[in-house]
Amino acid sequence: MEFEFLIDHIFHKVSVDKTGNALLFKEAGASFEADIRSISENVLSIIIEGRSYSATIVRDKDKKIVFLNGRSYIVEKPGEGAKAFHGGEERTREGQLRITAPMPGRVIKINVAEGEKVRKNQTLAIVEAMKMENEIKASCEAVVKKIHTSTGELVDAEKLLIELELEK
Amino acid sequence: MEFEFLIDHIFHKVSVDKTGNALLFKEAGASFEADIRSISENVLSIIIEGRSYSATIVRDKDKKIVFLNGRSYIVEKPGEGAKAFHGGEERTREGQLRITAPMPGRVIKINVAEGEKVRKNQTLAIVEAMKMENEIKASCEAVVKKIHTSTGELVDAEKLLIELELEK
Amino acid sequence: MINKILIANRGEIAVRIIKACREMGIATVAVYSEADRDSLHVQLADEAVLIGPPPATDSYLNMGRIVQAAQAAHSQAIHPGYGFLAENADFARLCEKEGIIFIGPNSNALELVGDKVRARQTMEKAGISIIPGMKSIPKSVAECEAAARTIGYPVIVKASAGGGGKGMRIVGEENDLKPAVEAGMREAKSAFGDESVYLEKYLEEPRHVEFQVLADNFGHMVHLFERECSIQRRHQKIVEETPSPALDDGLRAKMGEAAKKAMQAADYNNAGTVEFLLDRNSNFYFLEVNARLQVEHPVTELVTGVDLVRQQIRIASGEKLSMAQNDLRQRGHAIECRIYAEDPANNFLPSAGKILFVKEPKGPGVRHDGGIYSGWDVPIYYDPILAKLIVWAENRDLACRRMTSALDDYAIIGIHTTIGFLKDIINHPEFRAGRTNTGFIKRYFESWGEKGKDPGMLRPVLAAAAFDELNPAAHVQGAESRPSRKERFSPWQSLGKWRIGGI
Amino acid sequence: MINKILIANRGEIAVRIIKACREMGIATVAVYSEADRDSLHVQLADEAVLIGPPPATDSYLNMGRIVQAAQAAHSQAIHPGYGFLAENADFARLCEKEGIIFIGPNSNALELVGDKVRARQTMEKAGISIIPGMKSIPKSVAECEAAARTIGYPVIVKASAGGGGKGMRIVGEENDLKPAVEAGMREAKSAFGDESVYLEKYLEEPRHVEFQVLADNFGHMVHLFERECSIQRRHQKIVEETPSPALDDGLRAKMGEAAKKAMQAADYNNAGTVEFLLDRNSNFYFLEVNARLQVEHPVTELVTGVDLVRQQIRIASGEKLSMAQNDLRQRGHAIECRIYAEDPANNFLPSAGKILFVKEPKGPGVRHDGGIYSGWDVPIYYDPILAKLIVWAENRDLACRRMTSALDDYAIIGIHTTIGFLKDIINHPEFRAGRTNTGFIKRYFESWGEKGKDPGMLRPVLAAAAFDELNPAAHVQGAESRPSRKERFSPWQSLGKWRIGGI
Repeated sequence: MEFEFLIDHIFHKVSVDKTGNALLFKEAGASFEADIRSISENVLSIIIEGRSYSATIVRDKDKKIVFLNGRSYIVEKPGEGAKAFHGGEERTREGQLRITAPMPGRVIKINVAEGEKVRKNQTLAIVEAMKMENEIKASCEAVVKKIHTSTGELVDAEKLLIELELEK
Repeated sequence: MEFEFLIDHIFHKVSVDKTGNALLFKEAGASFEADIRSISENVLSIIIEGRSYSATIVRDKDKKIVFLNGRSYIVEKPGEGAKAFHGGEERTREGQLRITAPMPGRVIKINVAEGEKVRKNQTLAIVEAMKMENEIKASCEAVVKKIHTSTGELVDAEKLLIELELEK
Repeated sequence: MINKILIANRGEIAVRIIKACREMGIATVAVYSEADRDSLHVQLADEAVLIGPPPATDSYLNMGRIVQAAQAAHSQAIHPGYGFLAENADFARLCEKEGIIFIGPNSNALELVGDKVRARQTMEKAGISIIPGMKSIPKSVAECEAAARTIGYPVIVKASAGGGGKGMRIVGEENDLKPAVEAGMREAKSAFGDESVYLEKYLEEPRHVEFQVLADNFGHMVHLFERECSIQRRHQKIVEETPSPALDDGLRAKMGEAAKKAMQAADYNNAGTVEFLLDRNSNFYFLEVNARLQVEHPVTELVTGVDLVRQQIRIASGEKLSMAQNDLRQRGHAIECRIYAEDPANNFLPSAGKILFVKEPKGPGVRHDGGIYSGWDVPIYYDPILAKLIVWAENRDLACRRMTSALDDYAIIGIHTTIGFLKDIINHPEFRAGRTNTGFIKRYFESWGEKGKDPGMLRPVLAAAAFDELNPAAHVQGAESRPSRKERFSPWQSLGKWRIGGI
Repeated sequence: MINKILIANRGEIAVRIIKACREMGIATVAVYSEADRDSLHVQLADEAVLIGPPPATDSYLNMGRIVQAAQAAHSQAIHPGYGFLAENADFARLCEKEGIIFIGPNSNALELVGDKVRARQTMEKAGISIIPGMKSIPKSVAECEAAARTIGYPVIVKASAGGGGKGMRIVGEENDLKPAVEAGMREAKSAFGDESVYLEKYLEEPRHVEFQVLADNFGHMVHLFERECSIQRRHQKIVEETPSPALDDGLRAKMGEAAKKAMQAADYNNAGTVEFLLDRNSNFYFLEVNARLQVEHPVTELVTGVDLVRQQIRIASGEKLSMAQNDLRQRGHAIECRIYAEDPANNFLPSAGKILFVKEPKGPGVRHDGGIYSGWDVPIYYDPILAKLIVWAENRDLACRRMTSALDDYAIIGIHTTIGFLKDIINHPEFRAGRTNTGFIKRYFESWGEKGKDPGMLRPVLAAAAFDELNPAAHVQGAESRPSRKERFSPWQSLGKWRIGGI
């Protein structure tokens, strides 16, 4: 049986076979035996060459998160690799900047008007979440093309807030 | 919707209906509203008339165990109520006593032989589990009819060990 | 004796107070907003009362609703926790008026120390050194500008009410003053319901050392030694410890006496903390009084063996302080790490959302004060603190090792948290050497990213992933079912169907 | 310094030792029998070695396999925990011979105190009062009968090796002596690999008070005060606490000095405990030395602030004791409850099987040392101890309240445990008054049944049951799937199928 995984975005191909009381894994030309037990829905006990690992595994939509020795590893299938989008801004081909909400929150102030020129690092809007204000800034000089939100609105992460047009 | 339950072997019939944001329960002529949330697979948060309860619920084959405020409650469906069998002895109609293992363990000594007369409280056999010896005793005078086990055998709970025949 | 307490708070601190009450045989009433029906404090309290919609101003800051809930439930007392109404003198006064015991200082003391400007005046009069700054609340931005010129930049904007870094802004030059004052006012308003701010000289890289004080209603007072809280980000404490590596017994005694003097000057009762800034030459300046139970109270509890919540309740019940200053000793070392729902690799953006899985650290000397669980949806409306991990050990080095080990065991999956960041702080050589100050994070952790992963872990990770794929059951129980779990658990759909079927 | 330790044990104590090692930066090697592949200690150690089939005689008591495992893993030291080989002088000697550090006393001291008969002789010579009894191991039952007649009934049969109530039998009259001696020998053989037993006068209803001692390899020794362990069932301790309600400072100092004198007489090093019986007139008698870390060590740790496992490792590494007797103080009160897999309502029958669900208590002052988890199958082969619940609080009354609250929070579903029984002990008026002795359980808890349930809970239980029925998902995830979970998680079936399908 063969599997292909992206582990923290790096491609790995592994084959698995039964051998004695363990599983035989082959990856990148090397092979190793693992004695694996399902301890609970979220915990696996793995012994490889006498070393013991307790892995916590959590399944989320299109990926698995494996927590091991204080670190999380993201396991995805090739092709399904979702982009890690944190919100912010996105530059389109047409020379526009789409400013989106970086996290779920409430728009508490819009500092600019449509048609207004903005300079680099100027604060465009303020989004509050968990009692902290977060300033949304322009990354370069531009003109405010359209405002897609209003003061007081509850927004989700990645919600389009403001469109800017770059100076040509 | 109506449900019938045995709670710790006592019969209860309850009807459930939706009311506003809660569920309306009717039982034994009285009714109460409960605001119930599923917190996880095993935990329910229940608010009844302002009182808050955190119930742990575990499903086992034919019953549910509800753990609440330091106590467990066994919930069964009428008719399915499994007997709480702890092993021990069972008197048959034919005047025989069936001595069974009280728990899983290992038979470490058989103190009697077939055909032997035994007195009340005489030790018939010793079963060891978890490093403790447990003496299996006769509850009355009888004759050993048949021994169904041997020294060293690993036995499950309720395994027949010895048959006795009552003195007539 | 009090036999029922309403806890006017949420999250880990509400859970902490509920546990203390339970052990004292006191019934508890939780209050909750519509965003908190599933929160842990609601589950653990004996009673629970819905007090309003999600925004704190409509719920946890709504004095009328809270007092009404206390009266309806026949609570003799309200514990305000920290934040929200904890340092609101109007609320304390309202409780006093309604005959409800407010578990905290009397409203006069609260008003005095809660007004940071008046507090500074009082302390200066009592002979305690204070940091140069404004001595009254400014009426206008222009007034701030004038004061800032006198004090000299950099200055710091501070909310007169409350604490916890909310409303604070450091300003290096006059151009930035107006927006900073305005932002500070908005944050202060939203956090404490009071928009007053003032300016103070900004001291660079001092240590933040505070003293815990307990005072009963009969004039008896003790201090429970210091907490060093220098590890701060945006004026928010994130790691606290006691004893402070910067104090020797002489300085400790001197600062402890100053703390008690400050509290006496304010006619203070119940639990409170006197915050000082300590410079490199062991000069210390009064900063402010935190007139409440503090987030970091557990480190003091572990080192002194005194349960501060219990003491608060005893004092509020009118009992005399049962300990004298000489009875108190520091034993061993305790460290607290605050676990926030923030993304430390992405400018500490708040990270609300569903916690898919929590694995809490445990073991000897490990304490976890938390308000979280697997499956809980962290709301966007409140402070991002999720939990506190506190360790005690025989000395500072062992406490650091225990903390590292506990952080390694701590998994919160589904949202971003500060766990990895905290681990790197605890293991930083300057932290391990005890050389901490309020500039520590800015200096060493300005742009933080998670360290490279251990390549030795690739094999077990691959093995775990493949094994999980081999196991079809995992997919039924996990992935696909999870997003819709809540819906599937809802009885409405089912009930709907049955009613159509007719019963 | 030691950098890798093999733990020759299982269950909660192996887990406890692994945690201590991790914090000290020491790698750990677990050993396990075929019945323990899924046990917690195997999951938590850095390395794990299978040492044999389930019966302890073939695995955890197999000295050769254990030493071999230590050598193969390059462990410099072995920690034996308690039970199994912990007090086996042959094993300590084998380790010494193979150049492996045995974390415990030197083999000569171990042999002396481990042989309870020789130990009694030594203590008598050193001027410590002992209980009347046999002064050599009997060669025959006849010899026992003669000795019992001299001592006078009731007598107690005791295993010369080991402790923990294994092999003990009280005998009231001569008719019962032979079977009791034989049963004691069998149990002793199976528990410690040594069938020697002897007789002692049975004192009625004394208190069991023991003193913890630490001694380094350079003749420095301290005691860490007492533990009161009078609450016993069949000579098995089930509740332990410190300080003892029976000692005042004078008696405490006197017994502490006697304990140190006893250990000096035995030329003892590392951690050990001197057990005394204390009668109503404050006379105390040497009972025996427990030459190991004890099950109840956590109460001492919580009250003195000393980590005993760490001290054991330091001493074994050749470090000097870093504390003097005068540095040690008792602070507050600690209680431990042992959680056994036994059915207290049914003559304490062992209760092996699958634990369907565990909810561990937690909170400030609550420590849980456990080797269990939801879904674990408790094997029939070993001691029924599942976990220990330990609380610390400012005084005894608060510790009792905290323990009650923690026991109320503690759910182990699927097997029988002693939780409900322990709750009733802690809340018994005689226990609360501190009037405990070794006859306590027999006197007040001879036939115990769970108390009536709270009728106020009927509504929430009904609501929970009905809600669960309304939710079809629960059944997919729970009931039907559970018994077959392990099978479904097994990769063999799946692999089989794929291989048939051809890859």
